[in-house]
Parts: sequence; structure tokens; C-alpha cells
Amino acid sequence: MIDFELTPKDRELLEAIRREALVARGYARHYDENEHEFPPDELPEAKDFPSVFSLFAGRGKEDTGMGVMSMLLTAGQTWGDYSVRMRRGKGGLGNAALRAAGTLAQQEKWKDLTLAMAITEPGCGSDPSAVQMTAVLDGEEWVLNGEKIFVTTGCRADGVVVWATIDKAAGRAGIKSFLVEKGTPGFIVAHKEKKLGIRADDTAAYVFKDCRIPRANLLGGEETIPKAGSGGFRGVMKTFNMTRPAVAAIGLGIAEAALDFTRDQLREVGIEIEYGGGMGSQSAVVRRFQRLEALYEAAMLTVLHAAYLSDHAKPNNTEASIAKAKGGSAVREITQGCIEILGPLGVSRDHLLEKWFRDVRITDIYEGTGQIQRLIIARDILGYSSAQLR
Amino acid sequence: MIDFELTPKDRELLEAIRREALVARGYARHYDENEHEFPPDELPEAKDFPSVFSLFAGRGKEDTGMGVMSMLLTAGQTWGDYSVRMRRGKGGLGNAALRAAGTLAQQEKWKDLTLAMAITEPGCGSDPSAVQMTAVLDGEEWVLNGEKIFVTTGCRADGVVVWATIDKAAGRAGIKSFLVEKGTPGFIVAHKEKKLGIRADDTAAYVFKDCRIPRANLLGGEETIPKAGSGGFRGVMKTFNMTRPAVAAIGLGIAEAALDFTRDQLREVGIEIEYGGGMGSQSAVVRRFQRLEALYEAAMLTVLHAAYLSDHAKPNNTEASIAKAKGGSAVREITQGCIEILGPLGVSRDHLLEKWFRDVRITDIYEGTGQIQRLIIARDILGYSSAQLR
Amino acid sequence: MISFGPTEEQSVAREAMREFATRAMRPIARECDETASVPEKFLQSVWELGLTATQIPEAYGGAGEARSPVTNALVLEELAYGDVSLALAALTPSLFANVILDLGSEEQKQAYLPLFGGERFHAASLAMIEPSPAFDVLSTRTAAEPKGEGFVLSGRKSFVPLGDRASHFLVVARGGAGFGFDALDAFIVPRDAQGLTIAEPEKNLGLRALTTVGLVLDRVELPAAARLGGERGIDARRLVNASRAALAIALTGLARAVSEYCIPYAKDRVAFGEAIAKKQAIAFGLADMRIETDAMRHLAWKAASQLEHGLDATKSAQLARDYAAEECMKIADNGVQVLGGHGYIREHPVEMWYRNARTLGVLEGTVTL
Amino acid sequence: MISFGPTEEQSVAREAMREFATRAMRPIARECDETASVPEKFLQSVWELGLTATQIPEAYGGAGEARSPVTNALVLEELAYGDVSLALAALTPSLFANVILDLGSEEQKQAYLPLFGGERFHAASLAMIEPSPAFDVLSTRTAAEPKGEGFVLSGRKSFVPLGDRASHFLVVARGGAGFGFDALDAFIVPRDAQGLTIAEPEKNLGLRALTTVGLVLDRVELPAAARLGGERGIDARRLVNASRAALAIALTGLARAVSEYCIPYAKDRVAFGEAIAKKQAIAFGLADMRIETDAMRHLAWKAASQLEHGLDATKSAQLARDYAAEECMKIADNGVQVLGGHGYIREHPVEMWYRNARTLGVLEGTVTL
Repeated sequence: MIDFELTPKDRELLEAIRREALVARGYARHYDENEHEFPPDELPEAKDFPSVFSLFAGRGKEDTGMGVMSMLLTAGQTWGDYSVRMRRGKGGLGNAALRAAGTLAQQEKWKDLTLAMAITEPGCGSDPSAVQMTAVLDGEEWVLNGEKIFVTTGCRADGVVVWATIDKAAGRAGIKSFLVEKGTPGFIVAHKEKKLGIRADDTAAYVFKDCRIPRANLLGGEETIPKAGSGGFRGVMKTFNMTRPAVAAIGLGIAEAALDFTRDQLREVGIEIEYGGGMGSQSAVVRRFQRLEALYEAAMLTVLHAAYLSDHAKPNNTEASIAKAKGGSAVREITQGCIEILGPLGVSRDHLLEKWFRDVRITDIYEGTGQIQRLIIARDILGYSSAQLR
Repeated sequence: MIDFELTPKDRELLEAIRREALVARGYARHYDENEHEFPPDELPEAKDFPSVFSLFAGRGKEDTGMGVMSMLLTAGQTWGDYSVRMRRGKGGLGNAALRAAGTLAQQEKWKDLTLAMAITEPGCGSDPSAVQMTAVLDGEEWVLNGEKIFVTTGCRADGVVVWATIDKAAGRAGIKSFLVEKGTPGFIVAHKEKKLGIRADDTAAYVFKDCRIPRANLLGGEETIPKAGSGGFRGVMKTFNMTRPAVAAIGLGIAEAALDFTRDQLREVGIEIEYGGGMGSQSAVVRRFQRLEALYEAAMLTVLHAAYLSDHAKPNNTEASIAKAKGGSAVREITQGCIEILGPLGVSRDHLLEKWFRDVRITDIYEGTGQIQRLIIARDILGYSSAQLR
Repeated sequence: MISFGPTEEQSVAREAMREFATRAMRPIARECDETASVPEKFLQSVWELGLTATQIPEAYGGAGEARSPVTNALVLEELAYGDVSLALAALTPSLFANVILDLGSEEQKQAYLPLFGGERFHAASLAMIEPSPAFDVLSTRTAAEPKGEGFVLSGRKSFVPLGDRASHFLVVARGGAGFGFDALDAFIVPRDAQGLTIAEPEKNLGLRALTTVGLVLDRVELPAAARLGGERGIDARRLVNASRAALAIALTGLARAVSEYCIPYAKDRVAFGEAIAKKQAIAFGLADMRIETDAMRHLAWKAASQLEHGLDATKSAQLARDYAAEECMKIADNGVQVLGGHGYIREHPVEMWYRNARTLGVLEGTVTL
Repeated sequence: MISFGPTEEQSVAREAMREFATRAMRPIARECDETASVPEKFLQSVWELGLTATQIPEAYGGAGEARSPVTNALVLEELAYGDVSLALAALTPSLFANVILDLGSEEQKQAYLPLFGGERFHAASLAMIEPSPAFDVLSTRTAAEPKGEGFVLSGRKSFVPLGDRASHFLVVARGGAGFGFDALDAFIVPRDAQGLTIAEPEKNLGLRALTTVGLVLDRVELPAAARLGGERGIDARRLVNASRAALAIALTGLARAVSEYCIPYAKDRVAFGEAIAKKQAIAFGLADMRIETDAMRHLAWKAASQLEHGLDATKSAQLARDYAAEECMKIADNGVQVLGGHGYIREHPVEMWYRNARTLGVLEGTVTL
């Protein structure tokens, strides 16, 4: 049955997440102004909070599915501050990759590690098929050589899931994911990037120089290159079907904070956001704000839709890209619009709105730009291969 | 000196044009509902008006240049009704082509004809280089074979400037413009199109079957194919440097009528468009209206700028496409927005707004779609050839 | 529980409607637009699908299935996908019946719902819009003054669907004093009421197959029983929200029609040596059509679901409708652009969809869930 | 006569500024942003270009060239192209001087214009913005009550450029009663005025090299002579219009900087086997940047030209500024997208331009022509 109401258990969980998130918000400016300083796993004020995970117990069939729920929880975290994402244990993008592409044994073995995901290389932006990093099997070890940039949580993570090709000639089909633990000889964390936003995040550049890892670190264990051309690559792409919506959710949580702040500030000067009236009876500010709210709702629903399909084991490649593309553009317009509405006050660092404006701008860039997502969507609806539509 | 004020002589001319245009507006609905019926060259109410052309006399260096002025006059005409463009003598797109590409002798010989311009073929949309129509020199005659569609004023015109290739192998360089007079054997007007708007206009389809025309009807008289590849084609493209802005002006005149109507209707219910206040003190309707006004102003200025450059014999290929692209998108948003503002009343055929909404939609399509214009602009700013950027 | 999954029954209904839209609506859409008329035969064929009667309780002569705005949303998207003008014409009876169902008093249900239990198509309509610039339901001028036990209605209405044949009109009017929704009421006005003048069919930019008329109410006297909801009156929000949610999903169906028409066209159409679908400018535009059509649907579903739960859908319905109006306009506009010159001539449906998108986007109270 | 042709002198000035922007501004822009400071050396070097003094009549110690908002627009576009934060800092003295020139009484011109005839950079500023949500100049709360011959000013101001070093402030305040521009006045307040508190420099999203401060006016007593324009006061529209026209052209320069940076980047950057500039999605975006930058400039020029003619530029200045704010934001936003991940890191200027575009787009009264 089509439904959009949260159950009591859903609410309980979201409220707990938001309570923690609100504590983190108190530190948001600090971690913005002290770039690359890591937030603690637990903030003092939150020490005595009951573990959110305990609330997962006793959820039933009548409650919202876990995939959809995870999107709401992710947004709930970043609604407080993006830095919440930087805690250990919460898992990085690599953990999602491990869950999606790893064998059960691999998932078990590395379940306690926070894993980063390393795809982009200096030469290739959003073009994973152009991966230059190589993996050569030498006895019982893979030897990795290459460079990676824009690795989210690259310094903080305990390990990384990295894309490398075992056969350049095979193109996409030759690309495999490998897990490399920190401390492995030949695995060097080169430097951190100074960024527009998400400064609590650490975005690193890696260098792999004759880095040897166990043969068993090939995720999925499939060492051969599938006949059907891009099959192997699609396997890799599967990784993204929950990651793309999650990345959108990260941005949307921040966008919601911006909307809440703007609504509160307007109330201070007696401007209430009222619904029901048409354009003819609205002020410019109210109409603009409601357009931004609609963008938020629309984008969040595309995220939940992609997760819902995944919860029901339905293909969601198109919908995952729709969520990422829509979220990526929505958060830009929302934060730009909130500042437009609030005017000069909106760009003052006395408030967090200007930070949220900077933080969300990454959404449409990392894990596949909006252009890449549109390529994926267009191929799906047109029935074109990646060779037919570039 | 940078200046945007009209001189008294400029105003006199524009007022005369608008006076005539307003008469035509009285017949706008009639020619919309009686598709393909031709408006008379002169409307009864305008019979005794002094000829506008007499006002051209005595214009001096201190007055606005003729190219810029012609754009304002064009917009002034369609502000009344698009059908004004359908009168004879005013000249069609082909006349502009004749002026731009024809020899002085040719311009003199055909100066009294209303000339259509035939470029598009069933197979090629906005891709002139794909012209299939052929012209073969046989003694002192060119023999034309091929089909043309979407020929504006195709039935009404006395003749047509048609693109045909004298050497397909030469690609664009082989394309030449020929003038064909109505009544020439083998020149058949196939049918008229039923359209969304500009219904007073006649948009025809032509068939040329072994159509023989004098050798001297090749515009410019240059029968050889220039070495430098696309040189010949660029010659043809020159045709457009005043046509593209003019086409934008045609749409903008209609868009201005839509804005005027909307402003008047709003006044009826006590909504005045006031300036000076910021978003914080505006109603949604006023802000939206002012955005549409800004779009109109911005687009009209790009048109005048392209014409200004032409008046001063400066290259304006990029600016002509900017005017066409900006005008084409501006008129869509303006007419869509005026209806949005006025609501249900805006879609009633008791008023002309809904007609203007339909009429202007052609602007971004004919004489090169917005996509084609952006290609031209992108090539110019990137320094790419048409082969490098498609 | 958040879920995007229709029930078995809903999926079946949706499939049936999709088939009907393709078989019975698409083939006649263009002619209905050019002739500005809807064939009786078509109205009767939809009537036989039982769209209006199904959710009317058996006690009032209906089929007694559960009242479901969500199911109606699924149905409406498909019909609008077929042709939105014909869809609104076919659903005009529901425009009256559903409002009576949701907001009518017991007496009113007994009096009017049986009208829709018969074999033949029966038209009754809603009159909300007024012919004033920048009309907004909150600026409704039609007034209902108390007189004795009853009321006297005066004012003008426009865009009343099937007003040429409707047996009754639900007329939205300003009852109480004050501004806002609380001052709004609705009254059941029979076609033959004294002082009611039904004008000639209106000529509009789009939705031409849907006959709409203007009404002039010149001191129309009504009994107390004519007030919708009886003594307590109604919460006009409910009426407006259901209409907006319906418009949002109708616009979704229209947008999907454009999008699905452009995809094969763009793959077939060759320019500069390849299918235009292979140009990023076109391909990304088609991707955006899909993105926004999905977004429009999600917003409309959320509003419909809140209506079904009996929750206040004022916010969700407004956001859904405003968003859909804006995005559907962009999609229809881009549809014309994708076809280029062919998008401007009446050989293809996109120019009609362009007119319909702009028209539907500014209307309220012409369809409901 | 409609003309887009600058005069010989104007062309020369523009060329000189373009060269200065590239040589003296671009190289220091990033460091000034990171350190949130503007080097004295830079301010002095611009001062020596005589931007402020040139158009001050010789009688008041200036170079006596004709006052020309159009020339100033040409100059400002180039400086903003170099770096808009540094441009606003460098032109802050004109923010005070030009307003005195246009609206000041004879006594005020004699008293204050000579401040800008010296060898050394001299800062004086304008205080228009107030720290309230959705601030709009028409909602100015800072009030000037008449007291005896003079006035008493109370209120708060923010975003006062170079307020840390300005010798005087032109403070916009509500003089008369009523709403709208007619109620607005401006007052000359010396730095050391009793009751004036100058806060610590503000920290902002963008324009970080431009030091701005907040002012608190706690019953600041001023003589009658402090009222700008003397007895007759001023038409505040003139003040606001000149500021908006200036913002429009500054935003044009900023947009051009983004556009010109993206073009070579897109030609060099290879993805999927070819320069990204060859992808229509990128190429068309670059074309739109050019289209809108031209449009922004035309609108700003028109407003500047009306100011120069002494015509009412209220409409043209508002349209130009609102349009430029919106389009520059889009261009800067797309600039980040063209660079992708590289657009998000501080190795490239586009992330700074993204911040500057959003910041400049919501400010008023921080620059003039």
C-alpha cells in the first residue's frame, strides 16, 4: 500500500538520531574553522544517550523498511552536522561497497573497519572506466600501483576499497575492487585537500607503490573477466545503488537544516510560512520558500523511492541515479535560495547557513557528478549502451 | 558613447509603427482563427496613415543606427500582431539573404519582390550542411531538384532564396543560395502546415523538379567552391547575422505585448508593479512580473547589440546567435509566466495572451533552434570548428 | 510505514487504465481537440468502467468499494497520460460525487449520490474559478448572504467542466465574513435554479476537448439544505487539497506522455549524421523529463496518501500542485523543442500537450481525487 | 541615440583596468581571501590610479573630469573581473565621495570631498544594511529623530565596508515618518561620534578580503549640517539605484571571470577520451555563461547610462541588479560543476567565486558608480 506516514518506532529512531545530531551541531563551526581536525567518536554531551542501535531491536514488518529508514537516519545525522558522518563505526562508503560486492567471509572479516572508497584518479574525473591503477597477481598476492584522489575519509579510515584494473585491454570489464588495510607497505596517504566545505571530512590523495595485498582481498573473489563485456563493471556499479541515494540523503539533511533555520529567522520578523493560498495571495518570500520546500520534498522522495526498491530487491539503477541527480541539484538551489531569502544575514558566519551552503555543494560532485547520473538515466531510458551514449 | 535613450526622430518612427500595429491587433484573432487566410497589405483603418517610410527621411547621425532601429521597428510591428509581418513589400527572410549575399545588380533587380527563405529539408532539421537539394549547371541554366519544408511565407512570397548544393562531396562549401521566382516551371508549392501559432503566417512545403533558372540567379555569382573548406558556407551563414536578431525581435515584440496586457490586467485588481523595493517587501506576483520584465529587457538588449555591431560593420556572428538564443528562451518564459500570473483568465481565448503564448513558441525553433545557436556560440568562444564540436 | 508499493488491486486497475488510455483515448485525442468536443460514446465507455460509482457506498446506489484517493490518483495519471482533456471530462461526475461523499451531509448523500448509480453517464460539476485576473481561491468574490432559512448567491464563475450538461453545480462561495478558508462554503445549485445563467462554452488555449462554461449567479435563492455539509458547513481546505492533489497527478500523466513520445522520436530523428538522442543536450533533457516526472508523482502520491488517511494535506497538496505545474510546463516546453519544427505543427501531439500543460497548470477545482 | 560604443577615453581606461586586474589583483586574490585581509600596498596602488579623485571637481581638490557612472561601470567590471573583494575595498572611498558629489550640499562637498584629494588612500564608507532577516532597504529601522536643530540616530548597521578604518560613515536612516523611499535620509557620522560603536570585523561567506564591520548607533547626536543634502535632504532612490547598478556590473565582472576560467579548463580536461568542452552538456553551459554575461552587462550599462543622464533609474537599476544576482549565481554554480572535484578545492578560484557570487548577490550599498 502506498503510504508516507512514519510508524511510532520509526519516529522513535529518528528522534534519537536527531537528538545526537543536535549535539554535533554545537561543534559544527569548530570543525569548519579547524579544517582536518577529527571530531571525536562520541561527543561529551551525548555520552549518556542510549545507543541508537538498541532501538533497531523490535522493529517489525509494519515498520518502514531498513533501506528507506537508513536514508532518513543519514539525513537526520547531517541535519545536525556533516561531521557526524566522520565518526568511526558508522561506516564509510567503502563499507557499502564491501557489503555489496564482498563475499560473506569478506564482509565478516572486515566488518569492524571503517572503509573509504577510492575511485577517482588525477587523470580521470567521473570516468571510472579510465582507471589507470593496476593490480597484477604475483603468486598469492596482488601488486597494486597507481594514484587516487578525492578519497573521502581517506585519512581517518582503517582501510580502503580501491578500484584497479587487472587487464586494461578489457576496459571496464577488467576493473575490480580490492580491499587494502592501512599500514600495508606501499600504501601512502599523500596529502589532504583544502575544500570549500565539509571540512571536518578528510579528503585524501593516495599513492600505491608496489603495494602487495593478499589474493583474498579481491572483493567477490572473482578473478576472471566476464565474457559479456561490461558485466564485471556492472558488478562494480552495483556498489552504488544504495550509495547514490545515501549521498543525496547526506546533502538533503543539511538542506533541511537550512530550511528550518530560514523558517525560524523569518518568524523573527513576523513572516509566517502559510499554506493553502495561491500565488495571488502570497508574498515573494513565502512563495520562494515554498518552492524550496517542494524541491526538498521531491528530492527526498526520489531518495526514499530508490531505497524502497532496494528493500524489495528490485532493480534501482535508474532510480538511484535519479535520486543522486535530483538531490545534487536540489540542495544547491535550496541553500542558494535560503541565503537569497534571508539576505545579508544569510552570508554571515555568525550563523551556520553559509556553512551549509558550502557543505552541500559537494553533493552533485562526488560519487558521480550530476552529468554522470544523467548519462546513466539517459542510457537506461533510451536503451543505449555506454558506448552508444557518452 | 554608451547610451540607451531614443531621439525624438526615433520615437516618432516607433510611434507611427505602433499606431499601425495597434490597428492590426484588432484583426489578430480573426487571422488566428482563419488559418492561412492572408491579411491585406493595408488595413482599412490604416489607409490614411502617413507612410512610415516617409519618416526615414531626415534622420541624421545623431539618431539611432538603422540596423538597431530596424530591430525596434520589427518588434513594434509584432507588438501589434505577428500578421503585420505577412504584408507584402515589408520583405521576407529571403530579402535579407538577397541583401547580404546578392550582388548589387541582383539586389536592384529583385528589390520589389517579397522573398521567402527555403533551407530546411524533410531529412535535415537544423543541419544546413546536410542539404540534399542539388543545383546542376546546364549551359546557361541551373537545374534544381529537391524538397524544402517549413518555408515561412512560402505561399505569399513572390520568390524564394533556396539553398542547394552544387557539389555534395564538398559538403558545406558546396552549398549556394539561388533565387527562384514563383511561376518557374518545376517549382511546386506542395502544401501548408497547420501550426500551434503564427497562423496568419503561411508555412509551406516546396518541391523542385527539374526546375530551371537562369545562371545569373546564383546569389553572389560565385560558382566555384572556395578552397578553405567552409568558407563558402560561412558566406551563406553571413546571411543570418541580421536575420537571427530580427527573428528574436519578432518574438520579443509579442512578448512585450504580453507583459503590457498582464500589467494592465493586474492593475484592474489593484496590483501595481512598483520598483525600488527588495524581495522582502514584494508580493509574489510583482516579483515574478519583474523577473519577466528583466528577461525582456535583457533579451532585447542582446538583439540591439548584435544589430549595433552590424551597423558599425563589426563581426557579430557570436552576438547574432546570442540574440537569437536569448530571445528564443526569453519569449517562452515570459509568455508562460504571464499566464501563470494571470491564472485561468490567461488561458481564455477572450484575450490575446494565449495566442501570444502560441505565436512566440516558434522563435526558438525557426532560423536555427536554440541548440544550434548555442553550438555556434560555443564554437566561437572555444575556438572549435564545426567538425570539432557537433 | 513509508511505501511506494500499490496494492494488487491498484496495480490491476492501473494496468487496465493504461490499456484503455492507449486504446480509447489516444486515437481520438487530436480530433477532439480540433473540434473542441468530447464524443458521448467516449463518455459512456468510461462511465461503464464505473470510475464514479465504484467508491460510492451501496446504500447510495454505488458499488461500495473503499473510498481511495490513492487509487484514484493511479487511475487519473493513466487517463491523463492518454489525454488530459478527455480525462477531466470523464471524471467530471466524480468532481461532484466525491465532494458530496467527503463533505456532504447524510441528507445530501442520500439526495445526490444515487444520480451516479445509473447506466448512463450523468454530469454534475463544481464551480470554483472566477473570471478575475490572478484569481486565487482565497480571493473568491461570489457571495452567499443568509436570507431567512436559506441563502442568496451572487457572483460569476468560469471554467466549470461540462457545465453545458451538468444537472447540478457545487458553487464555492464566500459564506461567512473574513478572509481565508474559514469564510468559504459550497452550495448545491440545480441547473434550473432561478437567477442562474449558464453561458456559452468557453474557448480556451488548451483542454479544448473539455467543454467548460461560465456561470452568472444573479441573486440565486437557495434553501438551507443547499449548503454543503449542512449546518456545520465544510472545511474548504479539504475541497481545495483534493483538487490540487488531483491536478498534480494529472500533470504527472501529461508530463509522462510528453516524455514517452520524445524518447522514440529522438532515437529515430537523425541530424548531423546521428540520432539526436545521442546529443547530450537532448539526452540530458530526456533524463530530466524522467527525473521530474518521478518527482511529480511522488509528491502527488504523498498528498493523496494524506487525504486517504484523513490528515491535513494543505501543505503537501499545495507543494505537489505548484511543483507539478512548473515542471510539467518545462517538460512540455522541452518536448516541443526536442521535435523542433515538427513540435510546432499539429501533425504531432506535443503542441497540444504544450497548450494543455499551460492550461491545466493554472486551473483549480476542475478535477478531484 | 542607442549605442553600445564606449568613448575613446573609456576604452583606454577599460584596457588599463583589465591589465591592472590581471597583474595586480589575480595574483594576490587567493591569499587575501584565506587571510581575510587586503594589503595596504594594494589599496595605495589603486589609489594612485586616481579612481576616486578623478571625477571630483578641481574646486574640491579633485582632477575635475566629468562625473560618469558609465565610465565607472566599465572600470568596475574589470576590477571585479580581477577580484571582486579587492575591487570593493579599493572603491570604498568612492562609495562615500560619489554620494556626496551627487547628493551632498555645497557645504558638504567643500567639507568632505577634499579628503580624497591627497596622496594617501583615504577610507570613508556607507552604512545601509541592517542585521535583520530578509533585510530590505525599505524596511530600514535605524531612526533619526529631530532634536533641536539636529538629529539623534539610533539603530544597528552591518556590512559596512572598511568600517575598521573609515574616517566617516554615511548612515542611511529613517528620517520622516511613513514607508518607502521618501522616509529615508542619510547622515554623515564621524568615526569618533559619541554613541557610535564600531564592532570587530565581520566574518562572511565570501568577499572575505573586504573588511566589513557592524555599527551600533546608540543615540548618536548630530548637527543639522550632518543631514545629507542639507535642508532638502535626499532622494534615497538615487543612492539605492547607483548602488544597484554598481552591483549589477560587479556581478558581471565576476561572472566573466568564471566563464573565462572555465573555457581553457574545459578544453584541457579530458574525460571519456576527449576534452570535456566537446561534450554538449559542458559546451552549452559555457555558451549560456557567455549569453548571460552579455545580458547582465547590457542591463547594467542601461542603468548606468540613465544615472548619467540624471534620469530615474529605479526600474532599470532594480531589474539589472536582481537579474545579475540570479544569473551570476547560476554561472558561478555551473563553474564549480564544470571543474567537478577540482571546483570544490581551494587550489582553483572557482570555489571562491562561488562564495563571492552568493555574497555579493545579497548585498546593497557596498559599492556605487
